[in-house]
Amino acid sequence: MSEQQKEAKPKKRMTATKAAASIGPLVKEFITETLKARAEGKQKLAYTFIVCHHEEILRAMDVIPIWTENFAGVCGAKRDAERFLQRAESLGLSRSLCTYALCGIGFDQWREELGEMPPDSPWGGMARPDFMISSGQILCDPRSKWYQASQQFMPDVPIYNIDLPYPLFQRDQDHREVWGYYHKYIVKQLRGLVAFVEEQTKKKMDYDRLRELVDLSDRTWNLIDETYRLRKAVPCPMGTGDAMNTMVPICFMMATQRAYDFFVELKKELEEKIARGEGEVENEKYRLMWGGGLPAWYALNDFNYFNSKGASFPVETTYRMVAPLHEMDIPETKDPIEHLAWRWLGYWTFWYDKARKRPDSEPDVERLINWIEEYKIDGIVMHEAFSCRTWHVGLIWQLHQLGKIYKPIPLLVAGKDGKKEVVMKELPSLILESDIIDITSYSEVDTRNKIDAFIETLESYRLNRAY
Amino acid sequence: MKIDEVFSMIENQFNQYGSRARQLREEGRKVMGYVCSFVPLEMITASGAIPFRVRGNIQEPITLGDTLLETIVCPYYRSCFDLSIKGRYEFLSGMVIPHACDSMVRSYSVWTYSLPYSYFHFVNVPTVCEESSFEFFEEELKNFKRSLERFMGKSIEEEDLLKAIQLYNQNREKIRALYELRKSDPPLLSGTELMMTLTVGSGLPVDESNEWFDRVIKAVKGRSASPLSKGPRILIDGACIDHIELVKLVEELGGNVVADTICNGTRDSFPKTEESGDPIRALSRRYLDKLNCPKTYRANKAGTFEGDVANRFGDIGAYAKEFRVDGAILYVYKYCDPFGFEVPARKAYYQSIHVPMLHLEDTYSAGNLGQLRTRIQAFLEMIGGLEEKEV
Amino acid sequence: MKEERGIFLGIDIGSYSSKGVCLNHHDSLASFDCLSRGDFKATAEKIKEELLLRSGRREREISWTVATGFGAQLVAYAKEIKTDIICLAKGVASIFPFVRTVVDIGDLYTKIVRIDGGGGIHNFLLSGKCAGGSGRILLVMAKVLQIQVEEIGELSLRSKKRVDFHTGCAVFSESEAISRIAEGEKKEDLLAGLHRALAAQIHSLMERVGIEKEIALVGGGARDVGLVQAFQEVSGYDVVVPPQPHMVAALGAALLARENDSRGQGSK
Amino acid sequence: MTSYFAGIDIGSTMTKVVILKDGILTFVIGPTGPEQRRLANKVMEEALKKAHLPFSEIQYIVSTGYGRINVPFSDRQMTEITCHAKGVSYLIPEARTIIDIGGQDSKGIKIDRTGKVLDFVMNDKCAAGSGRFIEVIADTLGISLKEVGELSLQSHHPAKISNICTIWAQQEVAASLAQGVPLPDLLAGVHSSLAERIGRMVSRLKIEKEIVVTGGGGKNRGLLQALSEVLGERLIVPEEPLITGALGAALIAREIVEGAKKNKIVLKTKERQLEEVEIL
Ligand SMILES: Nc1ncnc2c1ncn2[C@@H]1O[C@H](COP(=O)(O)OP(=O)(O)O)[C@@H](O)[C@H]1O
Ligand SMILES: Nc1ncnc2c1ncn2[C@@H]1O[C@H](COP(=O)(O)OP(=O)(O)O)[C@@H](O)[C@H]1O
Ligand code: SF4
Ligand code: SF4
Ligand code: SF4
Repeated sequence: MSEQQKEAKPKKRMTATKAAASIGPLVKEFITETLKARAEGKQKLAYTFIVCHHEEILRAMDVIPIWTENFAGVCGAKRDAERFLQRAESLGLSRSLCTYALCGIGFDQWREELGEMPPDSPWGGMARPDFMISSGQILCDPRSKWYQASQQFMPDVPIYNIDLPYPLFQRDQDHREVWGYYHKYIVKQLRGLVAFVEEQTKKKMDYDRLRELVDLSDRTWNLIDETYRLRKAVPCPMGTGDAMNTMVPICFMMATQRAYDFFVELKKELEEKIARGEGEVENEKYRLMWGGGLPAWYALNDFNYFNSKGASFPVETTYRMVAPLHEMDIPETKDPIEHLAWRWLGYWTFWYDKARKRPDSEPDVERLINWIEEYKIDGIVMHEAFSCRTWHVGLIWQLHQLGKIYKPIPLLVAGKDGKKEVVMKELPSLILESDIIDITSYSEVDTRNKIDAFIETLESYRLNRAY
Repeated sequence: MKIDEVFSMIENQFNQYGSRARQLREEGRKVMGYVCSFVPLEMITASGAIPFRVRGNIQEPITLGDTLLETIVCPYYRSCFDLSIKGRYEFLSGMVIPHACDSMVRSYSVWTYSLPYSYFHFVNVPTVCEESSFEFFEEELKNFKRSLERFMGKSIEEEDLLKAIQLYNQNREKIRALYELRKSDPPLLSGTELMMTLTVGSGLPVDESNEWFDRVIKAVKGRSASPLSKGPRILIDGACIDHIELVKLVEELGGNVVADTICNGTRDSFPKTEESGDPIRALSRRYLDKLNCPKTYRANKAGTFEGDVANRFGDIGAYAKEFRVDGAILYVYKYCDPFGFEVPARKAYYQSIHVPMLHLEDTYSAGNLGQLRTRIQAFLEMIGGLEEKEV
Repeated sequence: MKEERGIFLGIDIGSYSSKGVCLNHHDSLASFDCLSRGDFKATAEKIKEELLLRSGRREREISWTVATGFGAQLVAYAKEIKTDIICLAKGVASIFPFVRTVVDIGDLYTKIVRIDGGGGIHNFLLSGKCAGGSGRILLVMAKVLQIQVEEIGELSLRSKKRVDFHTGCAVFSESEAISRIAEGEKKEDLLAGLHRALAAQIHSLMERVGIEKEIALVGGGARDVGLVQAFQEVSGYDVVVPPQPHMVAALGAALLARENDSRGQGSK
Repeated sequence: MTSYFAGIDIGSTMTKVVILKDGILTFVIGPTGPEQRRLANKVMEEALKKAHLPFSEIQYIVSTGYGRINVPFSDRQMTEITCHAKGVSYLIPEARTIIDIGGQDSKGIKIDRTGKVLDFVMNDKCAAGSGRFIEVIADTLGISLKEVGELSLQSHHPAKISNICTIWAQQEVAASLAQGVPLPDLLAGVHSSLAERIGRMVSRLKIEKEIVVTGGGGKNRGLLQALSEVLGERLIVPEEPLITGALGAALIAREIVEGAKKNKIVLKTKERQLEEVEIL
């Protein structure tokens, strides 16, 4: 295990797009806003999680979200998470658990103990919330346990835990057979959230406003999808490195005009770049897919390292939390809450039908296959972050299954008798291992070494491709 | 039967876990594998299939399993998968996996695509426990029922379900009776013996399991003396402990394991199902509300931390009193999210009830047991006096 | 084009041992290996001198040098640095063109490389983070048992009793060995147990990238016949081992140096 | 009649014996090797010789430490945790937290006024958290353990050791040395790396003062300084930090005998005979 404790400030990462470069200040701004709001005390602040399809509700009620995953990520990117992780560990929490949560709980405990922000908190720190909205998704345990653990240090801050299940993919059952009662449940859960927020803010929900906001985020959603599809261009105008920045409006700013405007700008910028034939890398040699895993926030520079070898990332499965609405087979409804619940179900089951059609496919594998083709992918890179099971379990198997069912690549190799012969090989892939914010699990030397070897692999595929 | 005979047969079955199930399969029955306490066994039994708890093996290194499943999955569950993929449970017709933790949910596809069974089902258990969750869970159970009916080719009638509920309630009563035998000091039934008995039971059809429990109860009641000598009385707190090594180690070092909260113990065995009214509704209440697992989020109704932990962990305090516990071992696997996040709160709770607690994080491997040894011995030294042990 | 007299060096600076191979356009002229002993710079110089001495060539005749391995950065005279993955692929392919999976048991890492007969890489995996699963544990064992590392293999083959050895920490395996010996276990049985445990770890690593036959075992660890045999038993695969398994990466580096020259590419 | 009690602590690197009369009568420290049983005998013999006592005079013997089961003549085995607690509390009654840095593991122990253990944590899976880390590095650098501490105190710019694994760190240190990083800086780096790790572990206990460091780590001033910086607290080291385990064991032996006397219990003891054992 290599340890880069208290690393000096990481070098500023070069972005390919202006839009991506504008993200840093943006995040700082909304963290600062939460601190200001806390000081003024006019608006309610809520801890909450991304991918819950509930932003519209919060924004309509003028609640300011404090994205706890975001703050942990910021600590990670600033290489300043270690002290909070250690705090959490000293409470008895194992480092094998979600380090976002550990960082958050460690921070909360410290802030509550001091009665003020811990010294030199990244970007001023995370404001104390008025309430917390956690999420008992089928997706992730820590998101349901985290705030409960934090509550130990601020018992006066109430929690509302929204349960948001979705039907897991079963090969032999159409999800539509069951999603009726899923929808019913989710609607009740979301209405429960409305009631909770109404009680906390002593305000009534303005459903017209909610409807507008839902409409706004639907439009944004579609716009994001259109924008990201532009990355299919060769050379690719924007890579995953940048997408790890542009995820900010997707994850933390939905249901705001600003998020919409951001993507209008980005779309324009990409279109211009494509017109000029300008790629993320100067001489695009390999097109890679970030096929799974949250990034190591303290090591985003690794994307530039890939770029320096001629590798570009036109697509990633991470933080692409949208799917084109018109392609989702979900019922129409006028009720915004019901729509949110359908959108939720539509999003999670988006690949199910397609996967059921291809023998031995599975939604995650299906998505890989589709994008390999649409984005002309030469290789897959995944990141296995040890502390988060949600996004990092199943990756090995997905690659394995992909190799089994997806058309192989013909390569010319020297056979037993020395003559060249054609063999069929699976798409090259690389799994990097470290963590989202625990830098002690990361070794730059090892990672770069692996990247080098992977590039050599890609090169040998390129040179020996039979047809 | 003589007591030695009973236990040597239990030990035999423990070591050849699955042999009876294999036999039943050969006789044409369908055996349905499951993990965790959240799968309603009543439903499987009512369908005519035999539920079989899939176990890991702490003595066997995980090899083949690691080629498909990341090592960041909880090691106990990895071991279960490893044995399955090595063909140890080839006699199963299917597998039912519930939504208990991320390890289970996220690896569901890996299981279903890698194992040769003809049936798989995922039971989506809600994370919260409210009126709407019960409604949802009832629907989910009905879906499970339909799915089983399709697979078994016969419908599950209400009386089948009721009968199964009764059988399982009896089973739980018998387990309760087994626990009663641990109340004396030293306990008449050792922790190792109990763990073995319960494990054997989880691999048998429920009626056979009931017979075995009766045999053990009868034999132990006839015992003139405890197999253990007096020592600190220990409660084991934790998740799925399907091996006897931990308990054995504690008892070897002079502690007596008298109670637990584990999934293979009281968590699953103490709560009973309502026998009147709609059976599906009754099952949804039992599994969602009565199973006290950290997986299910329960809102803090007290408004204080102390009140909240008293609500969430009250059963621990009750067992501690009932079984006159001197100390507790909180045994959590690395990478287990539901339990891992509760360690600080549990710690605080133990402090509030004045029961000393040792927290162990384990990796479910025999190689690691040596490291637990010193910790456990020191803990026993810490809570037990020096003098009383000598004769 | 460089003159025909040009020679090509492949230098592999490992944490345990350093190796060099010197080629001309057609043949292998010399090879040399020695223990690394911390000072990689000096070791690299020494290897160069030995290679020149043994091949009877002079420094200015060196056309191209490729360095690889743990200390590759410290080979001052190298024109190019390559990963040991591609060097292994090249080296093995030149000896055994039919091999598709290479297992390199090095001092700090175990590496699995899936290759084709032309030296192209198809997939690879490195052990990581903890030296518990690499060749180092053999050295540690040799030290506690007071034998030479070269003797381990033969000795372990004499084992008659099955003793399970739980490898974990490479450093603590020392104390585990000590206490097992104190309990009366024999050296050979312990070694055989260690080999089995190590082999199982390597096998599992291999399964993760997928195994394709034939399999070659290389690296210093492959000089240990006991480990090779244990590996075949545990994995159920037959393996081939080149005569000088630890030199393979250096050979691959030298081949890459020669290739580079024939393609006429220049500059670092 | 005077009573004598003995405690023997078989550690992974050192074997220690303490013979107790009213206070410490004598103590001996010897190395531990592969031959734990023989060394136990040898060190005991030495201690008896030093104390001018026949073996039969020792009333009760408690063994502790990593090799506690390998002591043929011990009447009772206890863990190091309980023994260190007793030993430290006897020497330094105001101690509330003990940090024991041994060759095989490190531990944090919280105790009360009477030397009773309240809570403990230990690390033993990985050599990187134990004194062995330093041993391995010292060995690589070709310096003796005795020099390690003082040398590192001369450092002005501690090197950063980025690897955790002992073996990799060893490699890193060797490479840095070859690149000309001064020895004291390397040692200081190694010490702060270990101190960080130990600090992280003991922070799981709510540390209370006074903090006492025992075990071989207590002899290493460089490590102590680094640890004190990490914890931000003053550390106390007993005069001979290696023997607190054996001392505690001897004290426990006495307590057991006294307890038995009070309760009129006859204690079983092993034969007082030193055996010759040959291994290897
Ligand atoms: N003759 C030998 N017999 C058995 N094992 C050996 C022999 N030589 C080397 N080894 C083992 O192989 C390991 C790796 O050697 P090598 O491949 O030279 O390492 P590296 O290239 O990483 O420095 C060493 O750690 C040692 O355990
Ligand atoms: N004079 C010394 N100076 C510095 N460190 C020492 C000295 N003597 C012993 N040590 C350290 O102490 C450790 C052994 O301590 P000890 O507490 O006896 O361990 P154990 O009980 O496992 O034998 C060694 O690993 C070494 O790091
Ligand atoms: S999804 Fe992963 S990173 Fe996010 S909160 Fe859950 S466990 Fe943590
Ligand atoms: S021990 Fe924890 S992580 Fe493992 S299967 Fe049980 S609940 Fe899941
Ligand atoms: S366990 Fe041993 S080999 Fe592994 S990281 Fe720790 S010191 Fe290194």
